[in-house]
Order: sequence, then C-alpha cells, then structure tokens
Amino acid sequence: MTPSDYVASSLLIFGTLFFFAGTVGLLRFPDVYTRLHALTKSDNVGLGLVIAGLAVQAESWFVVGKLLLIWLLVLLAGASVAHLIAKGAMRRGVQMWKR
Amino acid sequence: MQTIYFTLGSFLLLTLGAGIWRALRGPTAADRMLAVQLFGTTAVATTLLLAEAFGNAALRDVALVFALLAAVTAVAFVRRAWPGEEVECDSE
Amino acid sequence: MSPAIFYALVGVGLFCLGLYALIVHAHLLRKILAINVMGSGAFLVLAALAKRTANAAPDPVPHAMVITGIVVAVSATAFALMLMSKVAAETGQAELPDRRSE
Amino acid sequence: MEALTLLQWTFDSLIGLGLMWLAWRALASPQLFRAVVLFVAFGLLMALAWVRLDAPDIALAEVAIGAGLTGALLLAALARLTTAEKAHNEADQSGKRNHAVRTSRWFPAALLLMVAAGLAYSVLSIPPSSAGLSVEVAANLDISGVSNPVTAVLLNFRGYDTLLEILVLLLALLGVWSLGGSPSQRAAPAGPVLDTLARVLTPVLILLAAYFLWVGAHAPGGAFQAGAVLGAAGVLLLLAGWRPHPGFMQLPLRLVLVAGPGLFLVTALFTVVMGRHLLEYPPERARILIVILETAEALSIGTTLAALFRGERPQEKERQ
Repeated sequence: MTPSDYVASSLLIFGTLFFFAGTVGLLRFPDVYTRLHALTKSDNVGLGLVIAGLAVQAESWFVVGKLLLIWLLVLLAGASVAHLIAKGAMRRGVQMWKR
Repeated sequence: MQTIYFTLGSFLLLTLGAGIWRALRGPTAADRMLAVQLFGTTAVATTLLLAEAFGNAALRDVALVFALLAAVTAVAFVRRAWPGEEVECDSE
Repeated sequence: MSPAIFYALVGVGLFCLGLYALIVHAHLLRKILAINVMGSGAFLVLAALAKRTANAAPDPVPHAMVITGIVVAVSATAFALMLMSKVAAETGQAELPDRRSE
Repeated sequence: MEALTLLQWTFDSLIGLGLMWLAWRALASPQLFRAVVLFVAFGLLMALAWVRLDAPDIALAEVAIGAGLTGALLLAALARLTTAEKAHNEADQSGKRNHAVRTSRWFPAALLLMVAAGLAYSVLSIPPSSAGLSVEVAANLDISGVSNPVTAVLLNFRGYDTLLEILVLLLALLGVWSLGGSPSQRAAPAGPVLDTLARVLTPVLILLAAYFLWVGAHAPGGAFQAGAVLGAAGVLLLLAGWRPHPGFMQLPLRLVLVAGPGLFLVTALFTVVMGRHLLEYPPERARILIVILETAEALSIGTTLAALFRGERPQEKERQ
C-alpha cells in the first residue's frame, strides 16, 4: 500500500463510521426532528468523507469533479428534503420530544 | 484496496438493513420516509465504492442519478401522500 | 455455485414470492406491488444469466431486454394504478370482494 | 485472494437476502403506506444488484425509474386512494369494510413451492458458463454505428423490440387518458425551498439527460436512461406546482408524444421500401440515424412518463 492508499482508506473508514452513526441515530433518537439531525450527518459528513477518500485515488480531475458534483447534489437535496419533512411534521402537529 | 472497498461496501449494506428497521417500525409516516432517504445516500456511497472496486467508471453515473433522484420520492411524499394529521400508528 | 447462478436463484425466489402475494392478497395495490416484484425477479434471472461469461463483458442482449422491460413495467404500473383509483372512486374501496362472505 | 472471494460472497448474500426480505416485508405489510415505502427501498436495492451484476445500463434505468418515478406514482396513487375511501365513508356511514382474510393460504403456498423448486431446478441445470449472444454482437458491432453493445442491440439489432416497446408506452398513456384521469389535486403552494430545489435540479436533470443521450453511443446510457431522467424532471416540476402552458397541452404535447414512435415507424417503412429488412439501417448511415432516433425517443419517453404521472387528460379546446 502506498501512502495515498493509507490516506484514502482512513478517510473511507471514517466516512463509513459516520454512516454507522447516522443509522444508530435514526434507530435510537426519540422523535422525527432528532432523527432528521442524525440523518443529515450521514448525508453531509459521511458521504463527504467517502468522496474525499475516493477523490484521493481518482485517476483524473474529471473524476474528482464528478465526485464533488455528486456530493453537492446530495447536500442540496438532503438539506431541502430535511427542511420539507421538518416543516411538514410541525404543521401536522408531530410532538417534539421532551425530556 | 479491493478488500477495503468490499469490506466497507458490505458494512454499508448492513447499516442499510438496520436502517430499514425504522421504516418497519415507524411510528409516523415521516420516520419511514427518513429511512428511505438514508437508504438513498448509503446507496450512493456503496455504488461509488463498487465503481472503484470494479474499475467501472460508468457506475459513477449511476451514483449521480441516485443523488439526483433520491429527492423526487421524498418530494412526492411531502406534496402528495402525507396524511393531513399524523397519528402514532401501528408498530410491529 | 457462481454469483450468476446465485442471483438467478434469488430472481426465482422473488418471482414466486410475488406470485404468492398476487394470489393471496385481495387489495389491488398489493396485487400491483406483487406483479412488480414478479417482474423484478424475472429481470434478475435474465441479467444474472447474462453474466455467465466468465470474465468477459456480460451478454448485452438480455440487458437490452431488461431495460425495455423496466420501462414497460413502469408504464403498465401507471395504468394499473389509475384503474385502481377509478375502482376506489366508484366503490370506496380498492379491495376485491371475497366471494364467500357474500 | 481467498479473503476477497469470501468478501464478495458476503456482499452478494447480503444483497440477495436483503432483496428477498424486503420483498417479503413489503408484500406482507398490514399497512399500505409502509408497503409502498418498503417497495421503494426494494427498488433501490435492486439497483445495487444491477451494479453488482456488471449491468450499469440497467442500473441507470432502474435508478431513474425505481428511485424517481415508481415511488412518486405509488405515493400519488395512495393519496388518491385515501381520498376516495374517505369520501365514500362520509357518504355511506354503514361502510362495512371487507377485510376478509382468505384462510386457505397453505394451498397456494404449497403449489408455489413446487413452482419454485421447478424453476430453481431449471436454473441449476443450464450450463454454468455460456457466452450467449455476446460473440455475435461483438462481431457485428462495427456495422451497428455505435460502440456500446447494449445501445447497438436496442437501436439496431433488435430495433423492432424498442419500436413495440415505445408503442406500449404510448398505449399506456392513452389508457390512462381514456379513464379520464384523476381529479386534479390542488396542493398548497410549493414554498421557497421546494421552489428553489426544483429550479436548481431541473436544469441539472435536463443536462444529465443530454449527457446520457450523447454518451450512450460508446458507454452506458442512451435513449431510455435519458428519457427516464427527463420524465423524473417533469415529475419534479409537477410536484413543485408547475403547470404547463395551456397552449403546449394541445397539439405540441401530442406531437412530442408521437415523435419517437412516429420517426421509428417512418424509418422502419423506409428500410422496407428500400429493399432491406425491417429496421436494417445502411451501415454508413447507421450512426446518424441512431442519434436522431434516440433523441426523438428520449423526448417522447420523458414526456410520456411525466404525462403518466400527471394522469389528467389535457382539456380539449372548445371548437366552435
């Protein structure tokens, strides 16, 4: 393994850990709003780190550009959908969790 | 690197399986939709890992379409299928 | 057993699962979902058997068939869903009546 | 190497078992919304299976249709269903619902186990490795006009399949229209976030469709993928509350809808008149013909899919 392989692998592993954390949050958090919060961590950081890890290994700048485009689109869609779901849940009176 | 790609890919599939539990359990419709959202993002990551593992550049296009269209189902849910009042319905 | 055969067997399983649900369930939406699962199973068999080419690129003919199949399936689903909506608008339910309960 | 094989098997069995499990849970779910959500997840996992089976062309079509269109169609139909049931229950208070569960489930189950065993036996008894038709396709790829074998099969070698397929698509739309469509749902205004999302994503989707059309000649992509992506763009716009210009809903819409099948039919007739086989292009013109046909088809497929989602039949103009 070359040094760039080590960098890429650690970025990929960290990214996957964020996906794991997002899933645990989705399962364990008590209401829709907190679960949304966990979900967007996977979208933003998890996928971001995975894409960074793959970009280190990419063979050309074109590929790096495409990977970044994918990440940006997921960010845009994820943020918008999170907003729409949170707003819809509030309007429909889904209760917020209180300790 | 192949080993790492496949290990992480399988791990992501396992988290997918765990996330589906939320889709089964609910309790609200929004919770189920969240599980599908997470499914979409994880599928993007898995596809990108497989693109690297198989050395098949076309799979990045698949991930791109995944990223673009994951939103459409969620928007359809918010705009059309979300019931007017949320009831904490069944859990299995 | 090669991965190709494994996926073909999964396809067979999906087909039979869908067929079982198609027979057992009375609700039209479930029947539509069941037909879609059956279709996916058939597609999986086709594409898996195209992958029997050792290390070469898979056979493109079944791939082309599956692509046309997917588009036909979605249009047929759209039509079936509209029929279901019409039935529901007429009768208030989208469930086939059970003959024995009449 | 051993470890890698084991890992690949782990991956394959996770996908295979996941597919079976999701299909079973989706079909057995007591609640319809949950069934639909699980079915959408099933479609996404299917796409990963295509990726694994080295079929990126299919994966592209499945992702665009499974992730974008089928989910939207099912959710919209579910909403119509709920409205219809509610309207009827208010009109007719007696409304005894029929939830009869058929008791004799073991009989179909036993029958289907036999079917499954027979199918599995026939799958296991075919030769475990075979080149299929890939040799013939590779040998004739030069005269097809494109270098992506799947596009060559779709648009050249088995063009008649594709011709019939887009006719089926058109037929489905005519069927939906002849049912009179659904009463159009008046949704609340989209709000700034959804509006922006649709405004940003739609141009990207159209660009992506053009990219697939162009790249389909030599790499995975092509008219179906482009059409599916265009259809998804249309669905997104409709969901965001966009309404097409009433002028477009008359003749222009119908022209776009029949452009693909029409051009295909004309080409087919032309090849027959020229003394060739049906849809046998002259090799030196094959490339340009395929480009023209694919563009027309992608437009038609995209418009048809969006119109299928809309469901409503465009109003006839009052003729005096």
